[in-house]
Amino acid sequence: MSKHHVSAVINGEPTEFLCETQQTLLDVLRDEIGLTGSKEGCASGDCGACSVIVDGRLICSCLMLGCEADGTAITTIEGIAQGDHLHPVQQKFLEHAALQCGFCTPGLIVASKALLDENPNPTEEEARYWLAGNLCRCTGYDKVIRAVMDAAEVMRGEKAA
Amino acid sequence: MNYIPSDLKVVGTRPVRPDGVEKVTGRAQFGADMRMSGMLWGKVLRSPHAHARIISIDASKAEKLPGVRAVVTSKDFPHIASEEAFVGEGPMNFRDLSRNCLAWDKALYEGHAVAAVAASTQAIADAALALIDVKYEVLPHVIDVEDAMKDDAPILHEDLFTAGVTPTPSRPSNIAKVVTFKKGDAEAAFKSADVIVEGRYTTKPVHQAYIEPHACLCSYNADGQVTIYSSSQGHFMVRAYCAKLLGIEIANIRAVAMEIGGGFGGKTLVYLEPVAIALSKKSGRPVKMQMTREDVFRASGPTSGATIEVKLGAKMDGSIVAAREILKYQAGGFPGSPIGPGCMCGFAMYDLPNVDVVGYDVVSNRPKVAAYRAPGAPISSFAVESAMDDLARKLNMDPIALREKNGARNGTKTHYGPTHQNIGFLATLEAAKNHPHWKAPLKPGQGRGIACGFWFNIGGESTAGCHIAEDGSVVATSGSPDIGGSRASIGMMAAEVLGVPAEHVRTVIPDTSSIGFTHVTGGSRVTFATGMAVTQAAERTVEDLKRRAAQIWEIPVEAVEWKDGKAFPAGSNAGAFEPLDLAALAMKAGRTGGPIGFEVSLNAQGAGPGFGVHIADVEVDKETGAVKVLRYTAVQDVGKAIHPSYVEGQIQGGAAQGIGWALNEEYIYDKNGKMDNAGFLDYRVPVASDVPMIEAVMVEVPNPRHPFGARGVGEVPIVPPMAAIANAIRSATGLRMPDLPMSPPKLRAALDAAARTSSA
Amino acid sequence: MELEVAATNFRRLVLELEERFPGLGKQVEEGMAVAIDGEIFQDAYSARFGPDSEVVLIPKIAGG
Amino acid sequence: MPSLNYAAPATVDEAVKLLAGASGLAKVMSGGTDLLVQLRSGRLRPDLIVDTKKLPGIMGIRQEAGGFVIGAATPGAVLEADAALTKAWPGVVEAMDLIGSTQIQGRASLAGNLCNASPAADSVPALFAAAAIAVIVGPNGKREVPVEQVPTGPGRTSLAKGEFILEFRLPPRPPHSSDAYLRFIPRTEMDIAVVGCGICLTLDAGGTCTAARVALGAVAPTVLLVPAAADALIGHKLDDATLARLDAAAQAACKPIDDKRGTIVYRTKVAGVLARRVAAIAFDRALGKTSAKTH
Repeated sequence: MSKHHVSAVINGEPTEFLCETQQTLLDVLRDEIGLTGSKEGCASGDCGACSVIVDGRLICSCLMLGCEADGTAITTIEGIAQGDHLHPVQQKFLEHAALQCGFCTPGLIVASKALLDENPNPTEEEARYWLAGNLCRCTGYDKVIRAVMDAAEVMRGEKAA
Repeated sequence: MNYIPSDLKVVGTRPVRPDGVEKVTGRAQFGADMRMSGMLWGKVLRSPHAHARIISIDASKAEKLPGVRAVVTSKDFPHIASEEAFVGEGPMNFRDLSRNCLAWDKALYEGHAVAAVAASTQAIADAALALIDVKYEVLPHVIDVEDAMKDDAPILHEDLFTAGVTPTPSRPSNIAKVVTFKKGDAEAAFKSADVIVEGRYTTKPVHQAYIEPHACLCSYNADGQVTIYSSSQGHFMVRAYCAKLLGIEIANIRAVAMEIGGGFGGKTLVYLEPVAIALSKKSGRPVKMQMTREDVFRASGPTSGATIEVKLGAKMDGSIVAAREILKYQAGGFPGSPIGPGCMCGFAMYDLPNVDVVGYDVVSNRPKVAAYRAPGAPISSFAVESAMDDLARKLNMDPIALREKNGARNGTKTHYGPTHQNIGFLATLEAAKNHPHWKAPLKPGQGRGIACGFWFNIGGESTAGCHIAEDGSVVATSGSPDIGGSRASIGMMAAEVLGVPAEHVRTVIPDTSSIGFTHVTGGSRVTFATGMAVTQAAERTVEDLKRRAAQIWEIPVEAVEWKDGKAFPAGSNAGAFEPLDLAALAMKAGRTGGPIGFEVSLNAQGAGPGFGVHIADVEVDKETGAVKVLRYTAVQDVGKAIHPSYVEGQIQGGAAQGIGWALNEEYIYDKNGKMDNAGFLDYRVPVASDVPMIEAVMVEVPNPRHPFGARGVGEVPIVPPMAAIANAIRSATGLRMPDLPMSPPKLRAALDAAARTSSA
Repeated sequence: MELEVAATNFRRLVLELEERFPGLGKQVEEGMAVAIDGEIFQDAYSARFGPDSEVVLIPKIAGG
Repeated sequence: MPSLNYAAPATVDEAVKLLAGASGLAKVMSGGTDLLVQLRSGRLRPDLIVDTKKLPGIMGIRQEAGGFVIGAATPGAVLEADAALTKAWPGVVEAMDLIGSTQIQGRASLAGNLCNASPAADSVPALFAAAAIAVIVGPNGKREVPVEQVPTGPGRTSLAKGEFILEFRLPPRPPHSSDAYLRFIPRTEMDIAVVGCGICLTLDAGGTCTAARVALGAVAPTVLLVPAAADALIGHKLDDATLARLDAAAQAACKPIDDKRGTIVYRTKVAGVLARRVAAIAFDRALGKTSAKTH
């Protein structure tokens, strides 16, 4: 079978690409489009390092075929900041030292943004369960959760950035 | 020179790390993120058998598949004799390393690399692997460490004879080495003890489980020059090991340190890079390789599983008079478990008059173990700290008081020889005892445990630089790949010496051709050793800047003072000059001697050991055996925290890994010797909802051998958690759980057995 | 095992051990770290020790 | 190299035609969270993937004839966000919600979970307990079957070539009815159930159980409907004696295996434990005491 021709809006940019059926959205992002911010940690949906938002929903890009992306709007880690203005979640990850090696960080930031878009005022427990699909082996999650809770406060306008 | 804590302006603060923005925006480049024009994809064929002789490998069909550019086997590698050689990093048996990268005559574990292909696409490479015909003679296998020690066990290496015993054995054995430490006369001393506790403990192999699988891109040029882009804990290590394995001159290899997605010891050796170079040489094209998560579990190093026996004898007042430990560590397919540190670390925290320790390094049909955070110590301490808890209960003594009574202090001679100096164990115990957590009330069904941990910390060879740019901004260079934020601490130390804000210094990690040799990032040595190098480089820079100011002002250099990033005349006698800042001095660099900057290479000595005391609260669901960790406090002697957030991060991350080791993580094998849980679904590392906030308490007992008093901090925190949680479970249930992981089925079975005993 | 040695630095210690116990010097040189007065040296050629120094040979320590 | 085809038909007829006419192995994909893992590992080598998500009615939830109709490919996140469904069928929703991570919830569906035919599937015991009906389309038209007739063994279903599930129907709720699902896993999230239990029941005004269905997961080659466990509840109030009978009946129904996730002994005991805990939640919910979800 010839390759699929797919049109999608990626980080606000109308984008077209060709892919084979078995290529996942993650394969396409990394190998065809050159957006290597999404990481492959497991390729089985167990680590969350490849998290992206498709049509408003948080998913693992390793568990979606590239050809399914036709007609969708996709946000990857590269599309979270507005120009040189970091998203509050990104800013708080920096301030709280919520990253060590930084490999799980793109997935965690995308997932955290999706959390706060849906639930602006999560409890610590809600944040922990929402992020349970994002493995981090370096931090023990302590500073990650603090960063997310702090970012939520800023986004609710209860605290200056 | 040593800096006075109260004078510090940068060290001890919490600036944003220099590589932070790259990492939160997805721009940081890790091992798998590199591409080169003409690049091929390399893939590895792995043994499906736990133990098999390789009769033949026929790759002719694979080679004919369109798109396949090269196939390699161990025949494409030089034959290396079995000997421990030094290539900068300390002893390594390069024959074993070579055989681990691509099997020679035998596959020693399921997942052992047998052949590799390079093809134009990943799909073609996968298809090619299926076309390689390997004929195996399947051999009996052995997985468990004590089974492997039996006389009738299948032998992995016909040329392996147990070292460390006399007379030298005449029969090959899976026991590679026996290590013994003796102090005093333990046998006699046990007879004088009022109370004896004994236990037999087991641990399972656990994986470092860094989220980034191993990955590299290698290019072998027609002129024999090689470039390696890979994520590792030491790009100089990668360079040296590849050179040795492939017979290439070291200067012909340039290794570039990509960002590394976690290592914890697991990326201190090579798996893919030599294979990728061989494929690149054969195909004439750059070759990219990356492991799948399954490959990572099946073929890269976990740490040892073990069996440990501990016996402690004490007087009624709590003083321990005799201690014995027997440790049997799995090494995997090749010798080299961390049995040495295992034998040393268990009792290193205590002042014990009579000690017997025997350790065994044992091969079996599992992946070759690699270092994992404080290699060897967590296994040994799980056993010893569990036994200490039992001893405290038997003596009806507070577990912290028992440790204070026997705790090592300055002047304590360890059972392995050296006498402790400038250590902070008692201060750490004191801080734990005074922490509100230790006294907080518990609800019924909950339990609290404490346990301690020790790690030597190491120094070693490091290079770092300090360069003043033309506009007076500062570039610091470090030869150490940055796993957890060391660029921040390196830059901060340079900034402190120069008297400028942390943000004024950019820290980078040059490739192996652009900075002096540096040992791997491991053993908690970077902030200590590379930090010492950058401090000296910055100090030389300051001296040079003072000389230049003196030259400009035409006054003696002794009359120049350096403060807050500027040269001042030292007092009114020196003359009335406007201070010269870095920008002003940089502008005049051409007229005062040329570029400003120094690189310092050193072999750092005097890494002070670190101690940790952890307190864990748990709740046990007695019907399911599930353990919930409710509260966790980790107290640690950190010397001086250069960037406290990243010190806390090391402590929190180590503790969380320990919680996983304690409760759920393990390698599970089926009856054919194949790993049954090679993925994040069933190899269960803690997820965010599994752990509570982990309070990191930093006790600062300065290390006088470091200019800012730093000690290594990364290893210690993984040592205490397993026993801390086991002791908390004992407190909640009355049951001693001697086998890791303390998973729900095991705990429920133990609860049921206890109920049967009490009702009988 | 404890013994008195005449050596005052690591290199001489290795030579002395090799002379007294053939093979041991090489093993110490290549496979062991040395702790002098409690401080562990990975590579100790530069280290000196005095008549009262405690010199201990221990397995080399890597790290994670 | 064998090539893999992909189609995302816009009509049911077209989908059936593609599946029925496929020369090699054709797989239906809804969320793909199991399929893609099997594809990647090489365990499954299909020739054709038919993506059903573009079919009319296969995504979304509607109320019909007093019950609910759930499109077969509707992701878990949509179920969870539906307040009316969550109020009427908290057990079905919480069971679906327990599958995998937030990310998995963005894709995974009831049909995928049922047709993957894992004995440990989380949503399946809840669907069994709920007496859900699967609406199946295929070359011979539409048929409706009770969900418990769909899985026939590990990885096997009763669906014929060319057939797939279009939607699920949940029946109207009598007063004082509710359901609940719990599973046991070693971690708090991200694991496959060691044991799962779904219970759906109806009480009379006095709190006596008048109807019940009990299903267990991961204790046999398929999810089990356990009538003996339901009988232990029917005619009784929630008391210790009832729970003890339920526990015993649940344990008696178990035919588990030893594997990396649990032992025979452990699974059997925990099946009894979960049955008791789930029954308590379902009773409370039916009495209007609580509707709080558990993680």
